[in-house]
Amino acid sequence: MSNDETIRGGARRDFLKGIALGSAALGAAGAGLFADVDTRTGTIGTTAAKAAGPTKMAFIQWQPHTVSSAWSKGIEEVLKTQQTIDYRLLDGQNKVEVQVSLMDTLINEGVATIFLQPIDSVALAPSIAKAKRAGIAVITLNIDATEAHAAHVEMNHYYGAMDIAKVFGDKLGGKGEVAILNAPPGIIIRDQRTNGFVDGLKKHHPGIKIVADQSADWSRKKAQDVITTLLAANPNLAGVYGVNDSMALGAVDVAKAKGLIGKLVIFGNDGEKDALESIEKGELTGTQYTDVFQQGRFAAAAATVLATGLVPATAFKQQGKLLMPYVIATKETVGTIQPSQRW
Amino acid sequence: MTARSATFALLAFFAATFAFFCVAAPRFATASNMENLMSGFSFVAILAIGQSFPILLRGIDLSVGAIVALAGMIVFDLELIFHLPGPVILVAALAAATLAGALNGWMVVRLKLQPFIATLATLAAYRGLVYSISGRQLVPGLSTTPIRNPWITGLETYFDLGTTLGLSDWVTLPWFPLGFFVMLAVLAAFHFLLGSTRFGRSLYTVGGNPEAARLAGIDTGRVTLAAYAMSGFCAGLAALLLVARLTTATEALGTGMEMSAIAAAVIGGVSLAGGIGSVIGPVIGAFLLGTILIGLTLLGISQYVQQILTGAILLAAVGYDRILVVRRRRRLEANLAEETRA
Amino acid sequence: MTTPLIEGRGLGRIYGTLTALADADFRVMPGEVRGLVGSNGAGKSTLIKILTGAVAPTSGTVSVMGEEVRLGDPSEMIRRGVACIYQHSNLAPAMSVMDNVYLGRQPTGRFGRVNRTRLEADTRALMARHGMEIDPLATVGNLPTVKQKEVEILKALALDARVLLMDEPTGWLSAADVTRLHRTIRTLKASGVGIVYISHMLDEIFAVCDTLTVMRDGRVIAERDIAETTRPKLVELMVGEKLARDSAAAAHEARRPRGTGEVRLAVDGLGKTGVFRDVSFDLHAGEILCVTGLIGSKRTELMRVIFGADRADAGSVEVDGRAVAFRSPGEAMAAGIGFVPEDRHRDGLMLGLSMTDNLIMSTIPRVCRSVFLDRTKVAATAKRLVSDLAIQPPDTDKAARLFSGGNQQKILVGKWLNLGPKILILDEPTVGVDVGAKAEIYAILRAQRDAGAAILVVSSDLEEVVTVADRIAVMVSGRMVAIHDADAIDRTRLIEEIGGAA
Amino acid sequence: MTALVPTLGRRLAPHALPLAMFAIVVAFAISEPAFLKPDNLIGIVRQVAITGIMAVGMTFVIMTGGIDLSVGPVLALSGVIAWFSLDAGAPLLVGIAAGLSVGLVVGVLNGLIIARIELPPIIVTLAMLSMVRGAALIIGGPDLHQIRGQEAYAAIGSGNFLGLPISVHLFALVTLLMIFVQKATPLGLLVAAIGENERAARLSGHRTRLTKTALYAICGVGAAIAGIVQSSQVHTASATYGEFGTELDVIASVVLGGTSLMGGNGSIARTILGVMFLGIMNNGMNILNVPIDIQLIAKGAIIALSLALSEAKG
Repeated sequence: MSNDETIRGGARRDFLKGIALGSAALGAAGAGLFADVDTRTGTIGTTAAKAAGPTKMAFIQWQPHTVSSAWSKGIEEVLKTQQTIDYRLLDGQNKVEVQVSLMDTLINEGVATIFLQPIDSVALAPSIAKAKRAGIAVITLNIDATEAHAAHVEMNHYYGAMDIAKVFGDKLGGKGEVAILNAPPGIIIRDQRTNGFVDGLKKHHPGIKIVADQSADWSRKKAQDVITTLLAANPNLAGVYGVNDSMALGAVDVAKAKGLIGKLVIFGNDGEKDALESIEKGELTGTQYTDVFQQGRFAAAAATVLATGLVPATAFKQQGKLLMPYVIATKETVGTIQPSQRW
Repeated sequence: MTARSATFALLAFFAATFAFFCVAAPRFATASNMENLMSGFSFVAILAIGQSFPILLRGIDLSVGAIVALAGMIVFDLELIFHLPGPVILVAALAAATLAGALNGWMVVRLKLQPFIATLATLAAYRGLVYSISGRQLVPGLSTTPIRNPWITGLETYFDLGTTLGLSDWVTLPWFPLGFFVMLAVLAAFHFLLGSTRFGRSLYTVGGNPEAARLAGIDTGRVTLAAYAMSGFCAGLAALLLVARLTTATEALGTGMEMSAIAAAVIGGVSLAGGIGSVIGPVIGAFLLGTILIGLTLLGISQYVQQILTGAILLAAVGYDRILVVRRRRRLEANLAEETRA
Repeated sequence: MTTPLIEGRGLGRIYGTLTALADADFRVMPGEVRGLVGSNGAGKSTLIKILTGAVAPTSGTVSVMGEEVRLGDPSEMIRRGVACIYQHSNLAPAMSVMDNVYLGRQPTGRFGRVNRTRLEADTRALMARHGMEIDPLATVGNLPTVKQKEVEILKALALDARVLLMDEPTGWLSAADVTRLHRTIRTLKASGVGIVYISHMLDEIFAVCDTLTVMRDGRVIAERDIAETTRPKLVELMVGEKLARDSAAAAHEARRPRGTGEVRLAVDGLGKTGVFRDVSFDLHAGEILCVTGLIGSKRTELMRVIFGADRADAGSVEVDGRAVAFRSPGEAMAAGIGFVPEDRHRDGLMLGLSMTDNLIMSTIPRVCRSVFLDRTKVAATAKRLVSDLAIQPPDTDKAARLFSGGNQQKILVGKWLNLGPKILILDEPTVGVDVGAKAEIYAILRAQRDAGAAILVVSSDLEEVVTVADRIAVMVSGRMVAIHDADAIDRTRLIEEIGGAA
Repeated sequence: MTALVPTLGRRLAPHALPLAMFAIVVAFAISEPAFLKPDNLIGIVRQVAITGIMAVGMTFVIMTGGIDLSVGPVLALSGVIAWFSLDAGAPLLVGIAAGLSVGLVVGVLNGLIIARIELPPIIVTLAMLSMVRGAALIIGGPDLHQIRGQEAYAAIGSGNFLGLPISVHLFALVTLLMIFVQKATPLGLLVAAIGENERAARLSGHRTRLTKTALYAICGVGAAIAGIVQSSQVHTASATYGEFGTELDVIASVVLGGTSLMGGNGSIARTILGVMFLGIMNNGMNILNVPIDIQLIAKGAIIALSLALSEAKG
């Protein structure tokens, strides 16, 4: 059965029939579906390259956010040079079921590549499996999925947060009371960034005490409120860790108003340009930075390579993983980040 | 009967929208897209069915999203932490969701709280409860462990009815997800309950004229409690379908779903003034929303624009409902004039 | 002696500080039609509500057939065969007639499925038995008001009640329908049912009742056989001696058809498609013109158009010789027209607001200094109106809800008098108002008339029309069929005309 | 003795909210003395200023039996529009006016659809919620827009005047203005009249539709003011601000203040009480470092309980 048809025509049906026939042979090996598909599909890319019209690619983001937006810009930068690629950005609205539905739609549409920032590793796994069965390459960004897929480009949040904890503790001299500006549970990066930080402190600076862990809903405004309150109860507060930059900047706002700049060690996580600027001004102590544009470019590059068909899918039987280097940006290191790298 | 003609009008609008996308949107009219529509919006339809009951009683249930998360997290915990047998898990999750709904009803009946406020309070409280019991926080390793229990994941099964019926030689039929049949079963059961049983009639009465219901000896409290419990039950069922589809539950599951459910119910002709509506309308409403979202995505229209269009359609639906009411009133006046003249 | 069907002993009900009912004894024997009369606020409705279980009394007991019952539980009373036709509609508008008739008691089959065939058959049989004809499948909300009332009656009859309570059952019915209802009552009575009949219409009381219970101020003050009492005696019992005399005296005051002769309002060929058509009349300064007719003869609709609340499709309206076409009540008010609507709870008062706020509601600009409310002026205005109209109690800060029906109506009239209207329209100004307050309202209207206002009164109460009118206009099915000088027509002719016999 | 308890309950019911508030203030103060520090108390008012301004604007709408779910996106869009104007070099007042006009336009639209076409407010504003959010995202994109070099604008949210944050002054000003409107102008009386009985208000010669439209406009402008205060406080504007749940907090505050969602009596002053109640709860639980799950459960329980208590007067 020709693979061209699989993508081009309205013939996903044929493919499903194939599965149905194949599944008899598969027997009890329920999990073996994937292997079956992989061998069947052979090379992923060729089909797309040969298909008539532009190759379609799409990025499903978590929700409208600076990081996702910068990824998209990076991806677009690379894909624009490939005139045959039609790219668009879709919004997951911070809801797993929306992401899953968008995956379904893209699979049906027969895109060649899906860039995905999964809200959850497990929840999107079935969709990724389905995409693979349809011969679509899925490239995940930052959050890995439990289902193996074409490629994963990540800045590891857990280890990143551990490193933040290390530098953070160094700045504090290994002791003192700190507060975490957290987000409500429900998205996996929140857990990774929190747990990494907590574990990092335990490992590198056991003398530091976390006196408060309060949710500020990712919001700079709420972070201002929460920090003001926490400072009233904890006058000895020496450090604040914001699970994202917005919340850390909220803490900076309060520190500025109360004349605590320099006395309060404040770290964020993300590395957006406003945060870097704040570090340069000597307000925010640090954040974890990675070149998100570059991350997007890498993902796009991987996608174009796949789309040329030169790389057989078997090469991705072992999931490709690209770890983004990151910098713990502080006043000392922030200068190394070029303006063009700021997002 | 006007209620019925409204349903037909909605169905016609749905058909027209559907036909439009079939022609205009590439790959909309494919078997796999129908599968996506069915599996992606059956749970919304179930939530909309559940939401109809409080709305029929002039109430509202804002907590369904949180109940979805609660039921989902119970499945997650019982499966991944306690390793209980599948059927027990399913029953426990549904029971918990029904209980959560009944608590809403109890607050409305006994504490005499306005439904909007009672369920706004539980919207917060149930979500908090989800955070408390979240297995993802208690045992961090579980957040990357999929649920594999076939009792649960089995809900995400597809049936190749085309082949079974021997039709696949002629047309390409979508495979029907089990969730769709669950939705149909819920629809049938609740349609029967509302339309053909004394309880259903009582529910309409309590919604249309609570005082009349009370004086007719109907236990309005019990009816109200049951309505909210059914809303909770539907949320639990929707949660099961979602967990089967996602093979996991997250703490944020179901956020904002109450708004989709309310929108689908209202588009489906359930009147916020109470006492008017069916459960068929909300189901059509849910799939109408789904059709529009998927269709517009396939047309390549930005999701930001989609948000504007979804809002516009919601307005159009209630606007149309309003036109029906006005027209009925005019006709009634004309009838009356004739009657008195005769 | 036979056991009473239903008997209440020492019944009392207190709402907050208000005693609605005190130490009332009440009973109905089999085959008895007991009239329950009294002014508004006398406690009749409270008594009825206790007997139906709609409210629980704060003291006393109720027994049915000699057995004491649980109080405040409607289903208990229904089970024991006590049914009620309420003054206000108690139907589920979106449901069918048959569902309403057998509300909560529909016959069911397997799985609790409602047996619609049997339901329909039962309903038809019931209607046949009582000589009514309505489509059992019709949606109640789509029926005309009169038919809805019939459904209400059917609903009570369907219970095969042993005690049937009727709270102003004829409020919305035409004369023919009233006669039919009375026939039904006699049939039921013959079969041993006990009936309680509440009405302000003394004609009906004397036509159908055997015995009477008279209430005043929350107490039962007299019980009489109908044979041993007369109409004047009854009125005296209900309102006290003085008011009865005043009311009788007022009726004999001189009439002033066409008042000063100056035309205030000229309506010519006014029509609204499907509602009323070709209505023409003149209203003069210093006269009271009563517009009477059956319910549904579109008098209210006509008034709403004149007042600018609805729009006309044809014809013209002139005020003081100038053509007007009001697009809103505000514009009509600017031209000096006031309108006291029929349903004071629905269209007239803000029940939760204070009497003061209600009194100034139509004249806010007059109590303002620049754009702000002037509280001193507000208080002065309210005080003046309260004393002019003798509103009781004169507590201006009390919420309108807490006043009796008659005083509520006075508040409503006062609100419009404050506007100083050249033309005052009143739609059923004394519905649900007790005899005493009625006389006071008539006196107010006459005073306004004598001061030169043109007054247009819509009324279905012939007693009222004959008492208060200078001229009488009759509407039938959306047309104004005749206008008479009040002295030039007798009651019988008028009744014939209203019935459309002309 | 048995009769005493319900009587006492009935007496206390109208004061349930102030009493509950007093109780939690005492509880917080005992468990964490820092709660009563003047800094923290001022902090509470600053924290609730944004929700408070919106709640004050929404009170009249709810009093007429309406509701406005669209305040969240309006908050976002007004900030974005103000940022765009300032960024394009518009003077401060023009920028603020541009932001406020967003609220005005959305409010008037809401009002016209609700008052003229008589569609249910909850659905109209739910639709508007979606539409305004879409529009905000189209105009502003997903990015955070930093507001640079606008000291005067920044002062709205972050400056101090007479020792109090300017946002607190603004909140107080809006509140006093609206209390004045409610107590001393015909509009206040008219709002109560429409809430009690809209038909009667119309038959009393009032332009009820115009009034209702105006109330939604006021509510929209309230949300727009909140948007400007917020964007100024956080020095950024974004189309994603005022996320889902903002409107529910605002509504909860108004209802806690004793305004019924069915319309009728209500008061701006009591709305402030509701706003402060939620503000104190949030602040106190933050200061005691209560975990988020317990925070949410407690919030739900306390909203339900205090309303149930004040409902118990019948």
